[in-house]
Amino acid sequence: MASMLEGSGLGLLKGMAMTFRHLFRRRITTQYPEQKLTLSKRFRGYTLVWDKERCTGCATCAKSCPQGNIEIVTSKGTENDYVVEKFQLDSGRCIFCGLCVESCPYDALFLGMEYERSSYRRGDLVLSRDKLLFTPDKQRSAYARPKLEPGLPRQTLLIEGDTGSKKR
Amino acid sequence: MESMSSLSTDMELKTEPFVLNMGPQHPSTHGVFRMRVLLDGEVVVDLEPIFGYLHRGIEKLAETRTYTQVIPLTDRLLYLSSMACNHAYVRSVEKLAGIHVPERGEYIRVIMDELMRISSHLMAVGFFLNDLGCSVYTPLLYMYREREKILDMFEMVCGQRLTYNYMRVGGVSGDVPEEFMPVLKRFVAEMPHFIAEYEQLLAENEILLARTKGVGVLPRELAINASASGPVLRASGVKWDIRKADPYSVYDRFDFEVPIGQVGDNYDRYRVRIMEMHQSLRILEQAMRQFPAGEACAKLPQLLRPAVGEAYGRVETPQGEMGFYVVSDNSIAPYRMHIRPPALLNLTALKDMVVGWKVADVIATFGSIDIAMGEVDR
Amino acid sequence: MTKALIGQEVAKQIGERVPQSVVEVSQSWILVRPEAVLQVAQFLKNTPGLDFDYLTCLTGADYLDYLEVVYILTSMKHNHSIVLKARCTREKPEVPSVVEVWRGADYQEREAYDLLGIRFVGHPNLKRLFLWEGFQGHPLRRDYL
Amino acid sequence: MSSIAKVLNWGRHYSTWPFGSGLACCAMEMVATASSRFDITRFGMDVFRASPRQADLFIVSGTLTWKMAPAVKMLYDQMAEPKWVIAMGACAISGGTFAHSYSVVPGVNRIIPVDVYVPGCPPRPEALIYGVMMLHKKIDKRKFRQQD
Amino acid sequence: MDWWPLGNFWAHFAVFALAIIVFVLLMVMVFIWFERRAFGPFQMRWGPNRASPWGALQPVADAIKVLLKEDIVPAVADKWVHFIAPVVGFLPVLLIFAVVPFHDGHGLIPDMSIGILYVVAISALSVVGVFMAGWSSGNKYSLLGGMRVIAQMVSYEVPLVLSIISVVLVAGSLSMNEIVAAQEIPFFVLMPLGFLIFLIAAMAEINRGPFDLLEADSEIVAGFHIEYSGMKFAMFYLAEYGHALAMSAVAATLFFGGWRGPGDEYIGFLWFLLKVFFIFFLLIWARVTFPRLRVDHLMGFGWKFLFPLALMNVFVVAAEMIVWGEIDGGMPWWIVFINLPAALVLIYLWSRLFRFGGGRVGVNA
Repeated sequence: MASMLEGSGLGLLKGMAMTFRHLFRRRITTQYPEQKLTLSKRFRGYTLVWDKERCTGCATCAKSCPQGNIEIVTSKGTENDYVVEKFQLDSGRCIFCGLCVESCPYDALFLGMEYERSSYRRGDLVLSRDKLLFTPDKQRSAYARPKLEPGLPRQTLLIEGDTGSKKR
Repeated sequence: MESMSSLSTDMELKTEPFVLNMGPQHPSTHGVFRMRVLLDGEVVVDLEPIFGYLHRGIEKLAETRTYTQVIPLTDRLLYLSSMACNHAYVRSVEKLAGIHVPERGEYIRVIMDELMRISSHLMAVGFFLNDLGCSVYTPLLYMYREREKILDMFEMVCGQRLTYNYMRVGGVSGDVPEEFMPVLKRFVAEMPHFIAEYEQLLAENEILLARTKGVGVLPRELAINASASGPVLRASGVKWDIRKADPYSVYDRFDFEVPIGQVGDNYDRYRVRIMEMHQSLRILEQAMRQFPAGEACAKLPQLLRPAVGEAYGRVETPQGEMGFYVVSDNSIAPYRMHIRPPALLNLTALKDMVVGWKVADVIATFGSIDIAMGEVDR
Repeated sequence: MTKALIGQEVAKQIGERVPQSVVEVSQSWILVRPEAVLQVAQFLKNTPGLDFDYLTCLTGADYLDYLEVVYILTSMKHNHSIVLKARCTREKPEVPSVVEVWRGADYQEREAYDLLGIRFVGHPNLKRLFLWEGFQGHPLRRDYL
Repeated sequence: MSSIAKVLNWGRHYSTWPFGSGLACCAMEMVATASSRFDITRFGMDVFRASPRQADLFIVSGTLTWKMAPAVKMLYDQMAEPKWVIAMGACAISGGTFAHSYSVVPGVNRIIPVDVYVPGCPPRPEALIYGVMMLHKKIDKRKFRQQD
Repeated sequence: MDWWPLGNFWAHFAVFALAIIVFVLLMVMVFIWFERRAFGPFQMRWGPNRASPWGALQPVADAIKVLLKEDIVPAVADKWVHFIAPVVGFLPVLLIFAVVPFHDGHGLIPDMSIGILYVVAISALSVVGVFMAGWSSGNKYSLLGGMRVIAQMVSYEVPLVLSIISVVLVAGSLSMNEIVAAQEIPFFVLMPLGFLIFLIAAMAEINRGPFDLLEADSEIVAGFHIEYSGMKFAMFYLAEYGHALAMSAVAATLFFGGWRGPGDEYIGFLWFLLKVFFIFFLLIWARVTFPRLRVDHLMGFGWKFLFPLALMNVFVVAAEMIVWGEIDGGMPWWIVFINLPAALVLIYLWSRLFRFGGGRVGVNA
């Protein structure tokens, strides 16, 4: 039967029936500014979070960065340690691969969860020490830090028909 | 008689061919590809592809980076199937350094590869339909819906949607989270239904059949001779899939088939992709069942120093055979890294496929090859 | 599983048909004289039992003293592979083109010419592939900065 | 600001037609932004114009190479005033991970003026939409006889 | 009631001309909004919804923006032709509405005795503007688009006219108003094949849906209007949707009984609008679903499929008219039961004979 009707426009009608069915389906759109997706727990956000207390200034992160994007300057401290004078990330060049976070031996570096980081000026994308500094209100990603994973909200999944939550 | 014949040749309508520059910025060159097409009316007389508008020097950059730092670069090759590129690279480095990957790591890689294959084929078919002229992108948007579901899963394991940087030499960067497996199970269960829907939309569509059947034929011999690979080679009737021919990872443990086409036209290439999605789902199902416990990554020093030597590791990416030829000089960075580009070589025979067809067929044929400029130009 | 042929065995066969072409042999690869590449390629492709109908990968590498061209060949019929190499000097980086044997070599040879400066003699259209005309130097050479 | 300018800016705000130009990886996320899940059409940007003449917004999505640079400059010049540029992703902003390469333009702002920088590699669709909303804010402040 | 100007022809002319221009401009905006919103549910998204509630002012924003954009004339363009082309493209669209009856006997000249002939003649003019645009831009893509549109127009005018002839046969008049008056049974029920042919040919005529070869985004970038910006581009945009509106209106008049409908006689205009929207929805639906035809398929489809079918349709209808045309009291319902199966059988049989495909041309490079 199918072969007999092949080429007689039935395929076109089938296609139209398929698109017509979609008229009655739920829209999957996340209305972004009002409605937001909860990101993955391991989300690699477009900033770093740097824990000053834990950092020893070993610069492993700077060495592991593929494009040498982390600038870290240390000086000899009072005791047998180093003081980090400058810790700077050019987020306009960073590709957020997470290698720095993975390589940090003291768990002092985290990826952030932020992505709303556009700017009008190129210079604003260079994040200095203060902007990267860890404060309790900053959300840290659990990428390469599995300990943080339980504390983070569940990711929004499209497969569950979820289109994100209104206003965090 | 002589005067008659000369008269008739004079009467023939002479048309003058003209050169049309398609690209580097053209809506359907999938990036910045340029074709210099010689047209006679709408008929293609000659075609010369011009590459390099996205040549980023990845091979040179790789020489200045450690073995781990190269992985983010490989993400940006075939950006529609980054996981597979990661896999190709780490496989060649593992071959070079003689590293054994834990079983769980291998399974995770296979799952990621197959998800990537589904996602990439969805995009290939979607953009192909776009090139055929679905003017408001409906099939593409439907396929994007399924792709988003896969991207959700990728985001879950590695936190990114496009450039995953997930695989590491010796395994993967992090074990899959607990919630991953249920989602995958649900996806594998639901996906055949959606593929059936695409079939309904596309498989019998007369316009699609007319536009694709017999168009852009790549004969079997030429396909082999021109080093085509992946769906392009298989659509021409060659049963050659590296997952079967040269099984890597744990692919020898799965039961799946290699779909092939008969003619090697645009329609076959599209069919092969649809059928491969089914096979990928089969592999995923088996991988879920066999999924072992254990470590996801081997314990390795942070800086690799493979012994002097060279290795060529290859995997079957959704676009075809991708290989990395890596030469080591016992330093922390590869001495030389060459990428065997599947899409660039699939384009070798583009001219033979389109000469004599219309402008619209150039676009369609080009779309059916499914390239990503990041890897064509590197 | 693709079988990697033993270099010595294949080299022996090559030596019979194309004498004095093989320079060095190892377990996994065969190094041939650059002038003999085309004959060897034809031999490898057309000999029954070898049937290397598929050029998997063609690339080059700069080892400062010499430039090396690497051909990774596969036979789809027998599912085996071999690596063929040829070395040329930096002063006269010339290797015969194998486009007439495998068309898949077309873009790969152009790429090697573009990035490494190896001239493939007999290539129908040996132009820069990626970089533009007028680009100075060949970036993948080790001394290019 | 005069009320004429307000009306004009309102029109431009809600009808910023992007130019359907994709350079590299980021183009995929740009298409994802236009796809059903993120649906940039809600902002009136549903017409991805194929011709630069009819576009208002040039989203430079991906790595710009020196070989491509003249073409991008030309496309920008072909766009009709008023026009805006978003540099999407690390490669467009600064060359990103390819910044040291011999063939990559380290930052698209060396070729054409950029209005909004959206970091990320590639930026999530939401991040791009956020960048677009920042551009909208910029458009809203435009003066009537502004030349840029 | 001397002040009421409708008695005076010129006053009537002025009022209705203005009304039609306003109507067309407004409806085009509504159509643009309707289409963009309609894509939403088809594609599981929302469509424009930021500019005022439901994005209702979206077309207004588009208009404001596009009118104040820079106007670029390429250096190689033929300046005068480039300038006039949008006007030539848009004007015929407006003119079509002169004979469309919006309500019983209301319109500019709804009972023009050659109404439908006028529609066919005028609507074909629009293509001249498109070709002028394609040619004068001095761009190869636009030239290709322009050439395509001429071929398309020539091929699809024939089945369009033939399907209209079947309507005229049944109605017994060329006047639009009388055609509506003749539709005791809407003609799309009576002549499903005629309606189908008309719809497809009209789709090709207005260059939408699967027939949008002249601006084929994926092939020839933006086709004929690739070099147009600002206000001139807006004119083409307007012409495209205006033409869609015109063809929907003509289809509603010819096949759906125009202003006829149950209910109070004063709501005839609303019925008309509803039918116009329904037909436009069909156009959107086709556009959402189908890939584009190739240029030689388009010609083949027009000449080898639609043209013979339209001819046969005319024969069938004419035969029915000869046999039953004398019956008083309008058309008998049971003709439907002949025409519908006849349509299906004809389509099926002809699709057996007609095959797409091929298209490779031997070239010696």
